[in-house]
Amino acid sequence: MIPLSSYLIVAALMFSIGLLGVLTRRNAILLLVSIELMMNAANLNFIAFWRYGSVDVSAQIFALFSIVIAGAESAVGLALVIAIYRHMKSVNVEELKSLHG
Amino acid sequence: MSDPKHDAEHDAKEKAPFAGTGLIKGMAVTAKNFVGSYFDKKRLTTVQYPEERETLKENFRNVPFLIFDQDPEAGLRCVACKICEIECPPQCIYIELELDEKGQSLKRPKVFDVDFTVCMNCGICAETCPFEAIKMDSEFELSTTDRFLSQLADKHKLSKSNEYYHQIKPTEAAAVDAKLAAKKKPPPPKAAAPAATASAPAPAPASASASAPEEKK
Amino acid sequence: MTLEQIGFLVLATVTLSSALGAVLLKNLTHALLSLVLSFFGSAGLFFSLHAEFIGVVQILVYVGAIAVLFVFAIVLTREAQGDAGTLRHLGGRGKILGGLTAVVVGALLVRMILLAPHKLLTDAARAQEGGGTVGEIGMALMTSYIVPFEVASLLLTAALVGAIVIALNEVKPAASTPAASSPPLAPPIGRVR
Amino acid sequence: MEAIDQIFVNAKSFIVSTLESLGLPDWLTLLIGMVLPATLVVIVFPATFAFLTWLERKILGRIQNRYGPNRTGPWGILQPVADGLKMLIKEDIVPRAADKLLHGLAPILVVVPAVVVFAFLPFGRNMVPADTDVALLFFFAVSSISTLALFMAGWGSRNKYSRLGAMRSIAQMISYELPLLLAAVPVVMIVGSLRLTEVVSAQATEGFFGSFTNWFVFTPWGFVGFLAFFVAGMAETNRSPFDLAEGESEIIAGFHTEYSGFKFALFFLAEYLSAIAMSGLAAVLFLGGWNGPEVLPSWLWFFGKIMVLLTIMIWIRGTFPRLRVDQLMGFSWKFLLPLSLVNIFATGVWFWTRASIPGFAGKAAAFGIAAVVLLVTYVFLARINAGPAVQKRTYRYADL
Repeated sequence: MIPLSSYLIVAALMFSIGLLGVLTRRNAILLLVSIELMMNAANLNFIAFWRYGSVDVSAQIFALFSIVIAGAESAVGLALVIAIYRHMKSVNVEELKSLHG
Repeated sequence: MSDPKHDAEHDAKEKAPFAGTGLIKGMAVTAKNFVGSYFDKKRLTTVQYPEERETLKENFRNVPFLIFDQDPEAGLRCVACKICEIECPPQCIYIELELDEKGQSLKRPKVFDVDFTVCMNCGICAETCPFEAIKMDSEFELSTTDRFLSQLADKHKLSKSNEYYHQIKPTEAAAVDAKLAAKKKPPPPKAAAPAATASAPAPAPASASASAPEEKK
Repeated sequence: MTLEQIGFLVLATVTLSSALGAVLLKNLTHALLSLVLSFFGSAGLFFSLHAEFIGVVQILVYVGAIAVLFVFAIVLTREAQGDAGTLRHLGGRGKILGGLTAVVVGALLVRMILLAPHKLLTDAARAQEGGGTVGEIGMALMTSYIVPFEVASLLLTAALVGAIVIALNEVKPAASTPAASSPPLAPPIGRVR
Repeated sequence: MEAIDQIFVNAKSFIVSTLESLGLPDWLTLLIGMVLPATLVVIVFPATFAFLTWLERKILGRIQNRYGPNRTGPWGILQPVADGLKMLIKEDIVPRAADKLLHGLAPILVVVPAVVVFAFLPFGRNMVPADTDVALLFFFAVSSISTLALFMAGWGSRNKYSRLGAMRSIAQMISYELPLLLAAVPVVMIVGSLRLTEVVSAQATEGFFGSFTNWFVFTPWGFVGFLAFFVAGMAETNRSPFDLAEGESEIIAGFHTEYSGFKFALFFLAEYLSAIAMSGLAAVLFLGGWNGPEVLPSWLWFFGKIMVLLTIMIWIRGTFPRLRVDQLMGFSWKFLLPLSLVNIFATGVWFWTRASIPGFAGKAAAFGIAAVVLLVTYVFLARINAGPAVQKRTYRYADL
């Protein structure tokens, strides 16, 4: 049988990999990718605790809603990235510093 | 201006059939085709080629061929005048005149090549030839394994007998023979050659074609 | 090492390695595809936790929809990094700093999990059976969680409309086509009446 | 009859029991027990694919007033073998600028979902390779993977046409995935579970004649749902009037322009396998899966229904011209989607009236109301989507 801690370790590592991506990547799309990874890690924790903790349906509902929100968030985020790209001709996070629009 | 158009569009939509009936009508047509093809064979128009062969229409033309009357060498109607070589649009005919030792022309082609890969089957050579020497063949099974040399037809491969010409294009061959015979008969006042020669069977035109060019020159 | 543990290890390594790939790979499309692989890996982990519904929804939503969103985003912004999509990471200093913080956070989390005294984490036998059937989730969604369900649908519609409005091509008013009342036929060529 | 019907089930249990008696470790026998149905699926359905290519060319031929292939073997039965060999012998050219990884991986990733999808279909009485309570959802989740594979194929071959083709087919598959799911929702509402075996048993009734009337396709919402599902299924698998992605006339061959030889055959295989799977699911959801009078064994019923649906697909392919991109998208978003949404509403009404009014009156009232609601929306949607009426052509230059 697999102890709960192994699942938590996998989720924690996934979370830190997402964090690594957010901090080091220059492309806005890759930022969104890393954020997806972090949210995925959070989901993994929910379901792990659900299976080993109280087997109550609310955990799955919560995970479901977090997937829904992740979807909505990435849709809007990517729309923003495309709009910015069309304006500034680059998605390089470093160059998007000018606020005068 | 847009008002009549709008009405037209409006009542066109009125008359538009219940949505989907067009689709069903289309399906019915293909269904009729499918079922029909099993019952009356007339529907299936494809000819099973190697086994069944449709008879070729008479004026079907493919690559040219030279006509000889009796003897493949002597009876060759072609006198190497090179009109066809000049007229041929893709320039796929190559002729070399045969000279005797003194350099006189023997009015015979030593070399007569037609490149079948270049020939576009237009039939201009047959039209322009004054001596009815070159005609369009209806032989279409010319595929070979080698791409180049076998497609270059030399004189021997090109020359075919007048009987073959009669066989593949009977009416046209008969017309050509009649014309040749008429040309062979000298003008009526000078020598009242009997009309019989006209009705002479085809084999006689060899001498006719030989004599005809002198007359013209 | 029972079959189940081997399965878990395989899934964990696949997920983590492809997540690393998604973050570190130079070529953008390859990064995206390793992200998809990590989504599959985490869906596999959900299955190993006997939460089939969430695993299937994970595949349906993440792989079927969000990955395609990323694909279209990459396609629409290709020119920015040139065709090979190679990325120059942040300057040396930025990268090290970022990498360092991530590693520190990871190490802290893992250490905390390993040293936690709570028996729940270590006792493998605590895995309960049952629960998580689709019918149960459906009932819960429709009865006790009906309000968040409706709010989520509102959120999705808002996000949908917002994304379209933001990403839509601004139609320059000047360039609007002449009134299309009469069919815009090309003027007759050459024939001067 | 029972023996023939359960022939495969008994065979499997016989093999498993002999293995156990031989003293193999239990996890190995379990593994073999799972592998057996998988090998059956991997053998039977590619064989159906081969038969389908022959059937398609024969039917299309007859529709176009010509014989189909009749040279290779009697009635051209060896044509699939000839095609297969030709595909294998053809040289596999990879464009130099292609992204090797994507280019190579794409055909594999297209075939994988097409085959995995068969694991959830109930082929006959208790003949289900994998039975989970999220089977239907799994079906759609797995079939959405091929969208990404198409992108990889289009993007990997670095060719303008294949990229355009990939974008078009992705847009098409996404916009038709929605009506596909929504058309399946009414069935799930009525049956109350996503497990396909329960869907089939909900449509089964005893008695020789009885087992026909209980199919979902005979209810108003079932009929509309079946049509929407079937049409969206055809669009999802890029078949017939919706095969815009590989429309030869427009963009050469869409996403598989740069493929030749075996990789191209894989795309070909994947398209047909997903067509078979889609008609299989349509049969399970709306035509009562393996239900049918006891005359034939249950699995033969299931294959018969698949073959009938595939013949209809081929028939439609022989009849209708290819749709333009905007018509394709318009049809999905403006016609199929609203229709299937209203269909869900109509199912609710149907179920509620049946529950509240007991007896035959309730059934008739439910049927009537649902039918009226659906008919009105159908006509209304058709009126909206009817394009500009086709007027008599006016030649402006002619009258100069």
